[in-house]
Amino acid sequence: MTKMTYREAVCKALADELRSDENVIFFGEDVAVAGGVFKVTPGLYEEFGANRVRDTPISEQAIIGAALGAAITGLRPVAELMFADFVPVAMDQIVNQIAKYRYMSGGQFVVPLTVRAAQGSANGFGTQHSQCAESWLVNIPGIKVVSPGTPTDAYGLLRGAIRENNPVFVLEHKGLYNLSEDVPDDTEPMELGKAVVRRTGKDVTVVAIQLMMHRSLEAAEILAKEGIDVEVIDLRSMAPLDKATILKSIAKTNRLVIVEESPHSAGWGGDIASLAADEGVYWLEAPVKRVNMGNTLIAYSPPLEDEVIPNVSRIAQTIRDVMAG
Amino acid sequence: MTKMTYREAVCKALADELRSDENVIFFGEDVAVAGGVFKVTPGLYEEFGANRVRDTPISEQAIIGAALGAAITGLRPVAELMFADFVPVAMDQIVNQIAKYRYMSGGQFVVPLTVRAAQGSANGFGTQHSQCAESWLVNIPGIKVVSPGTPTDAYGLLRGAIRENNPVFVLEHKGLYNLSEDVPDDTEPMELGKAVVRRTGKDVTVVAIQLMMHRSLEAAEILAKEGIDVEVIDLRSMAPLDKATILKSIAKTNRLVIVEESPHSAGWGGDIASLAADEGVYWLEAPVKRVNMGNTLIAYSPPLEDEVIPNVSRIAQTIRDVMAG
Amino acid sequence: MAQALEVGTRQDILRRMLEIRIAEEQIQNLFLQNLIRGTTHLCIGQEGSAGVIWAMQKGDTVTCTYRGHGHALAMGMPVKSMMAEMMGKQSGACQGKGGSMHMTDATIGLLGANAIVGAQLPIAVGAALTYQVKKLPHVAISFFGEGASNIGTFHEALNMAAVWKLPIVFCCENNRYGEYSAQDKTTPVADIATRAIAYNMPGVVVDGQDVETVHAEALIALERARSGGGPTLLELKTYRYRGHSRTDTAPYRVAGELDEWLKRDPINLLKEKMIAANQLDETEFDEMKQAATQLVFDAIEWAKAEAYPPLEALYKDVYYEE
Amino acid sequence: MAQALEVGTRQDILRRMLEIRIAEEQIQNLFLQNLIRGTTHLCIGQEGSAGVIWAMQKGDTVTCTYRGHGHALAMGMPVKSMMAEMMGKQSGACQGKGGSMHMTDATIGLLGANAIVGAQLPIAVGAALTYQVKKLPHVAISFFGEGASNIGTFHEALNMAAVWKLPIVFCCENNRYGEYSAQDKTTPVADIATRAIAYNMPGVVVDGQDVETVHAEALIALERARSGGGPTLLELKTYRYRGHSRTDTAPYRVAGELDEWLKRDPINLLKEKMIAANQLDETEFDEMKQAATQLVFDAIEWAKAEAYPPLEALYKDVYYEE
Ligand SMILES: Cc1ncc(C[n+]2csc(CCOP(=O)(O)OP(=O)(O)O)c2C)c(N)n1
Ligand SMILES: Cc1ncc(C[n+]2csc(CCOP(=O)(O)OP(=O)(O)O)c2C)c(N)n1
Ligand SMILES: [Mg+2]
Ligand SMILES: [Mg+2]
Repeated sequence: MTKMTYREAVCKALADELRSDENVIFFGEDVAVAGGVFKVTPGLYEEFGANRVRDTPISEQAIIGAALGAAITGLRPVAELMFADFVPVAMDQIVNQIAKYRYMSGGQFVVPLTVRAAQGSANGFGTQHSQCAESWLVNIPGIKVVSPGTPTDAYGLLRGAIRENNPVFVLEHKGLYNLSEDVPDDTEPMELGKAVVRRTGKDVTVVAIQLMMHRSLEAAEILAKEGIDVEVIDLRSMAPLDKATILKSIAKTNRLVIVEESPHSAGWGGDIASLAADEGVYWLEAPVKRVNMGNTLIAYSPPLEDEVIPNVSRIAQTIRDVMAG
Repeated sequence: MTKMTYREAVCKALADELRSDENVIFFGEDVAVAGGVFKVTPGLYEEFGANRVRDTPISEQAIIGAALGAAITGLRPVAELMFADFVPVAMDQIVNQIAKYRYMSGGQFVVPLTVRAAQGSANGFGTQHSQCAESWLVNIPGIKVVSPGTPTDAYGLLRGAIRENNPVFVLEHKGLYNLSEDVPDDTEPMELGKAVVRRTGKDVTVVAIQLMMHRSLEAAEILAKEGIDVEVIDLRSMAPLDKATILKSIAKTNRLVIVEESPHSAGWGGDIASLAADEGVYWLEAPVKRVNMGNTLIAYSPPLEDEVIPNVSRIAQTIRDVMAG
Repeated sequence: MAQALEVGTRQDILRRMLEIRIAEEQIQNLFLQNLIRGTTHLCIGQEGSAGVIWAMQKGDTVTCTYRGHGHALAMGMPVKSMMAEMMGKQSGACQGKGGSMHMTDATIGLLGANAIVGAQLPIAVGAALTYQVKKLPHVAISFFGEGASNIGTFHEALNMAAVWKLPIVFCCENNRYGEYSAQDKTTPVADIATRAIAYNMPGVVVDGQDVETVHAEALIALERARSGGGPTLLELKTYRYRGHSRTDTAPYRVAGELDEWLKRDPINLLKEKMIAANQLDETEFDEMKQAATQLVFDAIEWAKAEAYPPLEALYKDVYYEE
Repeated sequence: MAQALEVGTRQDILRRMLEIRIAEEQIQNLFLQNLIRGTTHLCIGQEGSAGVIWAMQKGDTVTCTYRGHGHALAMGMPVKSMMAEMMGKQSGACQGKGGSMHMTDATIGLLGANAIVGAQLPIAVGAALTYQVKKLPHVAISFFGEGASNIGTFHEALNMAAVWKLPIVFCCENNRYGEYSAQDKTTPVADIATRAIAYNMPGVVVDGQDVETVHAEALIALERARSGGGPTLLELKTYRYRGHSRTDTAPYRVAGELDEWLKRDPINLLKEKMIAANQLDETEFDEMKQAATQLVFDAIEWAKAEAYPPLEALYKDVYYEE
């Protein structure tokens, strides 16, 4: 066991992969010499050198395009997009290139590339620097998307992503970088696509990730005192989706709440609700509720930002409503 | 009444708005002198001149950015993105700029701009030129999205979009450009946000748009002969969503099928299912099914393309399943 | 060296540059006290850009970046309005919704400060398009950094503006660094102005520390734009004294570089010129500085006492509603 | 004029250019017969680009566009493989999934033909990055049109390649039009090669119709890249004889322009040089043409008889699966 922060876990995963496979390279804006804007990647440049760990110009489209070109010619690139809000800047390379390259060539290429980006609201970064990217990315077959919520997962999922022979987005949450826990020293690269039940309960299923998952766990503790036994599923992988774990839980609890740190319309939570309304419809005993940003944006002003991101009390209240419903 | 094609209806809407408001301008790649790649806009350049109807360089980011800058300084621009597959090329300007400009300035600006793009599978354009854009756009509060399915709607919704004091995407379907019908001569600019029931039925609700709406109507005719009475809702407006019309129908039929011409994950259909599983949960008597592309891509090969886009028989079969379920 | 501006103008500019400098210093303090959340990007050392603003005419407009406090104040944004915005207050320039990176004030022609590198350039192109289409005598100006000259929107914006001969001035503030990267690490040309050749437009390297030179070159570019001569790419050679943002201490700086630039401080340069011309003495300068300090501190105290927006504001202005 | 290639090479190139021309003509026919769906973009008139391909070494790679049939054939894609792909057959280069716009063949170094203007440029940058990181003696080449030089990815790709001194050659085929727009309507510079200045890289205007000149200039650029000298921007001045795509009859052409260009047809130019050098006579040329025609027609007949992919193929290769 080594106690480490989510931030350190990301860096260690990168270092371990750079060490174990010389085809792994890492680049992005100010990730090398300066060790990253979020100070996530210090030391990699020093250990692995300027050839394999590179600072780039401010050119998100070229960053993703170069990762693709490198991936199909024998490297295993990890590209950083810094704030996940910059995902749209490179969106054509994501939607029309990396996701489709293997398919439209009839399987001629493997595309082993990883894109890291930091997402989520973290204390006043404003409208263009606080967004989560899952719902923009999950509608794109051909890429995988993982959203680690703990240091152990940050480590294992990033290593799993780098070893994966497909394009993977690893969305790190800015608000979790300082979270620390004991990470088992033998943590292996994790298989993508597996959710985990963070808290077992029999009354209601809550599906969430990252900061919302932690807040859901807090809400569950509060509700436990009120006699409501909440099961909290941490999806971890947004694509592929671990349908079995979700359905199994709904079959038990007959109630579902989804917590998203993003707008409502066409959010990833819609798919979970859709799954419940399809394969789980006969189990449902209450409305499926989603706690999210609604259809608004993140404002800078402290009380507005604090209000728009689902908080523990809003999550708890929704769970109570569903228990009553 | 004037018989016109969907293509002609789009052009007439543009012409009528250019005529009635000198602040309306129109630009895009080859839309002016050549009249557009899909031959949708011939004659506008000739009538309204090089100042107001412009060909642009191949610069989708600048096209959308320029539309935004023009909109906040007094014009009412209509920008064309040609294939909707190019939406991701300009995605930052869409997600982080036009959608947020009013909000993050505290309401200082109105952003009356319209973006037109042609979407959908149309006989062999391949993986990068056949996609629908709704599910990429609906997760972005701050913009509106309409998807006309008939010549009358193409006319009325585009005029409504141009008059709207918000950014609106008008997604035209390539496969419908040649569809013709009698368009009432007094068709007014339409209010955005209203669905329409294209066929009333009592057994099952089908929600669809554009080509999928037409195919759903065909499926409904087939099923009528089998004694299944299908209600077909044409959403028309993807954002805002006309929840009332959908819920009213589900309350009646107790069954819901959603047909999307796009991948499953985080598709707009998830939201409709989510709405049903929330506000409509006690009405549901069968699983909510979605007919869509699944999580795959559009291939060029004729039989593959024909298979991936939901066809009448797949839609009909799903409705039968839901009636049985 | 550019021709001297008249004394009144010199005084106005000097006063405003002092206000910018002092405001920025206090913004840094407020950030450290957590009265400003998130991030801040200071323009201390780059106040010479005010010369561009002084060359503007009524109706001209600006788009700029997160490092835009100086432009906003130079254009006339009230310090109170800025400080309230910094703290997320209802009476802020953007009703508290924008924050440090998005100082925007349509009433003074400031069409938006952008936090996506390069995104403000095509938006300014759109403003210039309006002026051309409506045959208005206005010019759009877009500020950006040398690092931004490597992103796609820069290229598309300059190209479109050149093809359409739009009334626009592209103003690169080359402060030597983009975040923590020196220009030569990310950019293969020494002068961003060189890139104008790719658009067949004039590109001019300007001493960004001499506000009168800046003013003179901006005037030429604005006049060219206004008279139908199309866009210009101006490159102001300048330097930021502080780190990129937040608490960055700029360990990546070349040793001695800051000291060299401090010798050509834009405020000092103008001050010395005025003293040499008997238009100013040290006492008057101190008074000016004192007044600027007072203005800034008063604004901060006022802003602290202002109210946050009500929670309903969260759902307001996502869309315009009739 | 470039030095003459040796006779065997001249014959090979001439033969291949004929195959390209004839294949493209037949592709147009197949499209009109609806045996090819969607769209086609022909490179008739631009066969001189084969000179770039002939300058390549084993291990070098290419990204190109929807107008990429000529590059694919020049690189050695079997005509059968191409024709089957055109018709969406399982035995096509991309198992029928790509179609006319995406002729791709990793085995010959053709890393992809792209239908998003400009997207192929950063992808080639990535290939060049691999060669540099792994210290391989290969060069990446990216073809694009003059219209593509206005899009953001062009700028970012050239800049990144220049900063990192990557082994890459950017090859602009300037065929005067982007879709229906003449270059001067969308682009403020006459020579795209001028834009190399913005990246401090060599930019060379090349007579694209003389395949030997193209070859010679490409050799220099490839050698520069291979030896660590970094990227080059080549601009081949050329012309497309057909419309942009599908059934476009190119009514926007400047009158007389096509006739002028026809006088400098790349196939004819090489043929005449060879005849002048007593390396070819009309009979031999006709035989060559006949053989090329036969090859193309045989491939088409073969492809027509090939099977479509099974429906399961729809879900295959969305992801790599172990
Ligand atoms: C598209 C995008 N990429 C990256 C960033 C992160 N970022 C913020 S400022 C900055 C450096 C910009 O440098 P420059 O253009 O020189 O402007 P300066 O900050 O020096 O004024 C970067 C990379 C961003 N905000 N947007
Ligand atoms: C991003 C993007 N924008 C627009 C298009 C539509 N389009 C296809 S080809 C083309 C013209 C390209 O011109 P050029 O680069 O000169 O290449 P050429 O076709 O002449 O070979 C355009 C605009 C596209 N495919 N991708
Ligand atoms: Mg800078
Ligand atoms: Mg061209």
